[in-house]
Amino acid sequence: MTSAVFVLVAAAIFGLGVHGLLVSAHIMRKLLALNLMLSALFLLLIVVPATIDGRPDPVPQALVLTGIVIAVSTTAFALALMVRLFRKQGHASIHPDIDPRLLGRKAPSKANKTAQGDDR
Amino acid sequence: MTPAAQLLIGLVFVPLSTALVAVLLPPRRRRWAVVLGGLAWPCLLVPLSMAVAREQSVVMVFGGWAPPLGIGWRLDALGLVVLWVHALAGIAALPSAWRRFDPDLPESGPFWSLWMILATGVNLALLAADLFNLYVALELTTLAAVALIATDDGIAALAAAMRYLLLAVLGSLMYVLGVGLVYAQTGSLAMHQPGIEALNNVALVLMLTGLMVKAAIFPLHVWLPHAYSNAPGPVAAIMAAVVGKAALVAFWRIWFETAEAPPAQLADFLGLIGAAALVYGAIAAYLQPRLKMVIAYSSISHFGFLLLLLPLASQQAFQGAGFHLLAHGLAKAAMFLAAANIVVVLGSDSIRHLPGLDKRMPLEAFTLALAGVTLIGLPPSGGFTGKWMLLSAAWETGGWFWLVLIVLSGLMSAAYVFRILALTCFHPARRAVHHLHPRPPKITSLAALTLALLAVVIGLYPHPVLDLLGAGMPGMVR
Amino acid sequence: MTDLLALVFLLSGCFFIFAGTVGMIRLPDVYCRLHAMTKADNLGLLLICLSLSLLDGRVRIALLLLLIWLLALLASTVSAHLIARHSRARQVNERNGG
Amino acid sequence: MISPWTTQILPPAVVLVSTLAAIVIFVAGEARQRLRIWVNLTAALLKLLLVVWIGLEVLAGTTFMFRFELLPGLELILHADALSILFASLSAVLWLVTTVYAIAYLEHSPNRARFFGFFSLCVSATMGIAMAGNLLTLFLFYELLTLTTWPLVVHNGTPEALAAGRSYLRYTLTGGVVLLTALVWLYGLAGNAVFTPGGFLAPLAAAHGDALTLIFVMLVAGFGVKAGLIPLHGWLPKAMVAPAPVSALLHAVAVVKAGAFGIIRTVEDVYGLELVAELGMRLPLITVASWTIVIGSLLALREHHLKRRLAYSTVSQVSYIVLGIAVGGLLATSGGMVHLVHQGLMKITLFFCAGIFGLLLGVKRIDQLDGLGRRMPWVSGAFTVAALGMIGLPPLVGFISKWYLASGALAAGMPLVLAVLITSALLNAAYFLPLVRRLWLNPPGTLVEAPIEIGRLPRLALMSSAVATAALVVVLGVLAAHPLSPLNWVVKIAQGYAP
Amino acid sequence: MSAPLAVDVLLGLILVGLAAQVAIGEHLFRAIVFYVAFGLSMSVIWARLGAPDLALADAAIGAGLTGALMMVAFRRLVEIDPKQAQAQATRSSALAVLIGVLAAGMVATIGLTALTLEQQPGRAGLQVMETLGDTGLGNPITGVLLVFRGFDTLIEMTVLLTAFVGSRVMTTRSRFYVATIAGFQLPLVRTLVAVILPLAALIAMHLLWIGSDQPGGAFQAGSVLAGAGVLLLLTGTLLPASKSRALVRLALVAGVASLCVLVLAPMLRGQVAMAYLGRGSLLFAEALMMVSIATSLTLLFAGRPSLKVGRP
Repeated sequence: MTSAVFVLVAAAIFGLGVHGLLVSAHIMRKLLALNLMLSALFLLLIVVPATIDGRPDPVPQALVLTGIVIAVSTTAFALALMVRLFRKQGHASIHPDIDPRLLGRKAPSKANKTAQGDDR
Repeated sequence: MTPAAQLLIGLVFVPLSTALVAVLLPPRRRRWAVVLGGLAWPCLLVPLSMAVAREQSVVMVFGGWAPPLGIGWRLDALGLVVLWVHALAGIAALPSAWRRFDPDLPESGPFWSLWMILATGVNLALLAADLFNLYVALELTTLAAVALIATDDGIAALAAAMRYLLLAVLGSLMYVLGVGLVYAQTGSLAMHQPGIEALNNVALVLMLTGLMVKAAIFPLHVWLPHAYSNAPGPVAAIMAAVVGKAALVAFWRIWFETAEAPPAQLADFLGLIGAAALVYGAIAAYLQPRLKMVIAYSSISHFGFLLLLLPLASQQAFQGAGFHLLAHGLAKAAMFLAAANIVVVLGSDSIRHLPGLDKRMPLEAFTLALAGVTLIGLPPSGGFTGKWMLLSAAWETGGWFWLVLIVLSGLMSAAYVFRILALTCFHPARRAVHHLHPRPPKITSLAALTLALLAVVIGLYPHPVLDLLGAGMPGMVR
Repeated sequence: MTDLLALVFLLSGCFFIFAGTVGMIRLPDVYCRLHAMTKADNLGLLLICLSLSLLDGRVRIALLLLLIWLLALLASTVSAHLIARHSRARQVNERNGG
Repeated sequence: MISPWTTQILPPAVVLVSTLAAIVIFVAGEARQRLRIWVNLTAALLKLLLVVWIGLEVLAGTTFMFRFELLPGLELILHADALSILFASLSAVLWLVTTVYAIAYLEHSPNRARFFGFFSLCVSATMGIAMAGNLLTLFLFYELLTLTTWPLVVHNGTPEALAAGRSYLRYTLTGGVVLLTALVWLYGLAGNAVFTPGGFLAPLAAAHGDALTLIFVMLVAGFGVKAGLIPLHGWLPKAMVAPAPVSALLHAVAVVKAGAFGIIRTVEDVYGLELVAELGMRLPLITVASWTIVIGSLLALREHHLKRRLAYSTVSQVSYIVLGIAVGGLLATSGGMVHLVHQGLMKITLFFCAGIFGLLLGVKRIDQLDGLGRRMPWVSGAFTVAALGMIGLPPLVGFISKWYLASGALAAGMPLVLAVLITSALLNAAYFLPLVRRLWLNPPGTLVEAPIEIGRLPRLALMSSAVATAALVVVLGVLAAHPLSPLNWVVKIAQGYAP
Repeated sequence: MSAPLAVDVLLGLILVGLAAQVAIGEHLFRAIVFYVAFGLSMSVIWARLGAPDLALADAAIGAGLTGALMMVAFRRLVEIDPKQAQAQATRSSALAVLIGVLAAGMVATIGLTALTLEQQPGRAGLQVMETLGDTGLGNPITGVLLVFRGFDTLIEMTVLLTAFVGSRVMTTRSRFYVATIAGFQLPLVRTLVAVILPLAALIAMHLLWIGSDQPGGAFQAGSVLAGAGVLLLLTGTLLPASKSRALVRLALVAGVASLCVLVLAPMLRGQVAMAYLGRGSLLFAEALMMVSIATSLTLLFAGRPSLKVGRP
């Protein structure tokens, strides 16, 4: 019963993550959404397999622990990449041709200048 | 443990320790270490090939904890073939990388360690006989690959790297979900589970989808073209040679080994996806305005081609597909290395600048031509051999649709290859390119040329490889 | 008897925390909010720790709970201090800015 | 008697001679003209000698066979039977002549290294086709031929050249794809089989009759593309933008003849004419051939661009070969096969002359030919001889082939075929005689552009190669009865097929 | 509805609410803050499910460090271009909602059907429990992580190293950056550091030591240390440094190297690779892993290859 509840919770979080991933162009928001989905995934991994004398199966626990570390590493790297991309292209979206008005600015030229400024 | 198994350990630990040493060394010395490591691990392949030729596969288990408790490794013929591609492409990329990542450049510091980490990940992904171990290997590969793409600091490259990263995370998410289901069902993470009669199809589909993202199989290919075409030359060469293929091999393994008897409709469906990828990739390649884009899209087309192994699942088809993997990997690496030099000299790879290339850079032009012949699959070349095996497999299984498709694939590749060749050699260079940069050292061109020649020559002596692949895969022969 | 006491502590602790939260939401400016947060919540946390240690009864656990409370106290103190400082600095700037 | 090792090594050697030449030429680069010339000539001579040697040995009854296993059950076989010698010697001779011609013709044009490199490769491919011992090998070199001739077609790099190259690729690669499909199918049915006179498929006929029919159609279509069977001939006239030596070789030897040769092999050595007839494919083949002959001539009649008219004449003339094979019987078969040689000689002469007119006088169109006879007596003479040969005037070679074809048709009791031959002869006359008349009888017209000046030696080379082939046209016609003449050789072959 | 179930539902609802704030909340910065809260309640759920190791790890790594990294990244965005940093191109569409709902439904069905799968008797988890006795360990998770599936952990550490090396590709080019938010001169901050630092070290050692029998281990310990490192960076006790030091690089690779030793050492003694060498070896490896984890996470936060001591 408990596990069913948490399966549903995981499903809801997963759905929210997917939605957030789709609707927002900002990379950091996408990363947040991905992290949400990952948490939902971890929850499923723990809840779904049967417990062993009352506690979750140790193997999935170990897998999730590994997953958590991999997730934080990937996130950290992605953030560094995002900062660099932001500095170069002037907006934090992976669509280089995105309409600047969507991002509430006129043209991304200024940011590029600053980018040249602090290169090297 | 057997000596062969110890060599398996070497396959992963030589590049890994090289990477560690590279991190420890001060930036100026790193590339020496990497050259040593990059030349060292391929040597292990020679004895391993003999071992695999002797007894179809080399197996080892960590700590003696037999699966499902522990992690197992298994090197079979397919893995060996891709490992060879990896080794050759890596060695051939060395000179170009040496020139491109000069220690004075800021990005050269991380590059050399990342390269060896990538090698570690790819080798591990090819060895892993454990679903979760495969996952960590693919994660390692992806992360290193993304970082390597980002070593080109242009907006395009950074954006491509970001897109690749996000999609890859999404893909591995699906994959892990599938793995979790497999564990919930079977209580084991081993890739080959003899006990299981039928794997939960949902789990299968989830894992395959995840891997399709990583292998850039249409329609989940969107990250590949920009990533490959904006990455620095040597990086693109290595990635095109192995990164996608490692995921594809994992795809095949899960199809044929983990899910021993997958539903036939699914096989046909995936075959159709492959067909779509084949056509789409070829058309897109024909329309691209940049050389590297053409090459990248041709990869998508050929991955689709390789997907046709699923519907015609026979030992002969497996041989053909494996051989095509080899030939295509070599040819692609050669093309990207040549393209790298072209970019260096012309300052761009826009095809408007290509005319007159055969006089400015004859070696590169020749490389492109040779590799193109393999891509088209004209005899005598590695591409033709693979194609022929697949064709006869299609004939034997009576898959006429697949047969026609395979035959047509040659024509479609011909379209974009000859477009490039015609531009390269036979347009009088009416627009003399503004200013030519100094040529990179000749050895870089020769390395590319050697790969292209290899891709053709293996078509003349295919027996060793075919005999290796003769064993097929578990669950292959229905 | 102890259970009753524990219950009382627990309820009052919850009340204080609730009050603190309401204060943080309703009060007008930063300083008042900080006031409500830190004071009320720390008190509430203390009461809850007390009730828990009463319920458990072991001294070791009680000490651990005390340690936890102290840490929370330290953290909230420092953070409240920093926040207040920061907002004040900003106000000063705005005033000088005109 | 020669050692077995030699019998194995000679066929690949013949193929590889020109490949080596090509490699040397490519590596030497544009600047080393003298070296290039010598390599070309020596390679051509060497190849000719080798072919003659093999030919004599074959005559003495030696069998040449070189086997190399590509895949299990998939062999690369080079062998030398009388038929391959026929084709090989033809291309060897004509390569020598054309090389001389081309060296002179291209003296001042750019990219010569590339040109001669691919030129030699193209000849290697042709030799491979000639020596091929099974369908796979034939197909392999057939595709190589496509690859190596494409650079020659687009050599000029002008937009129309590239367009021609595109259409050439479209046709030939599609043909190759059809061939490949047929090949896979055939291997699936019959396995890895060597060419055998009379074919090796007869035992399968009962079981897979329809499959064999379909495969036959595909094979003929695949080869027919290069042989220019209407309606698969579209690329041929367009390819005329290539330099004269290329079109000469393409039409006389390499591409077109490769297609015809492939059809011969299919009919005679894979299926065997009986089987073809049994499958009901003989009449269709005859029909297609005759139809191509007539329509080709009509199209030629309509053209006013000299080289294009020659191209269409090729389309029609090559089908004589197919026709002869399809009609069958000793006479017709020999007639068809000997036309392989004869048409080659005549057509290459015509193209040489056309090339000379174009190069030296800027003459491209027919109405510009007026009165060139006095300006260039030798060339015009050669042209006339070849043209008359095409029409079939005795004692020129053209007459020989047509005579054998006609009598063969009668022997096989096909008067309609005879009618076709006569019609085409009339049409040939109709589109060649006006040219001859213009050359000799019309008053000289004004030249479009001033004749360009080239050195005496190149000029001499051009003229002499044209005249030499023309001389062959006459000599082989007159000496047709000589035991070593192509005719007798062909009759020997034909006896092997149709006793 | 029984009481524990009610608690579950309540926790679940809180979690979902926080997730909604993270995914579709208006302000990006708030979303990050909510993500931290999400991570914390996630760890409560882990504890509720009886997985204290995960609870510790998620609280320290998932919530704490990920949150810190995101905040510092966001702050860099603001520094580069305040207008753009917040700018969102959220074009919410019915389609997106639909897809989200579909995904949720898919996961729910998958999960619920998976719950009904009957369990294999010989599954890995049970085998772990049986075999754990041979290793003399008390904590099955540590057993899986370092003994049975130790190789995964090796690669996982390599991934962490890769994240650092990879981020260097970007950070080598970007400007020097100081993460300090509160000057070290403040007496209060100084006391905070003075208290927290030894405490964190103590906790880390404790976690590391008990790790092989009770909840805890290298990851939790390492992330606690990393948290302390972040604190030191924020208070300016430590400052990012651009000059890479050999010692730091050594600390970075120590974890992977130690695990490599664990794999290779038995081979030298003629045993199978990664044969179990006893608790001592595990402790050695875990200690080095802890160092590596702490160093790399701290450096990832600092965005520089090395650290130097700030002047009080």
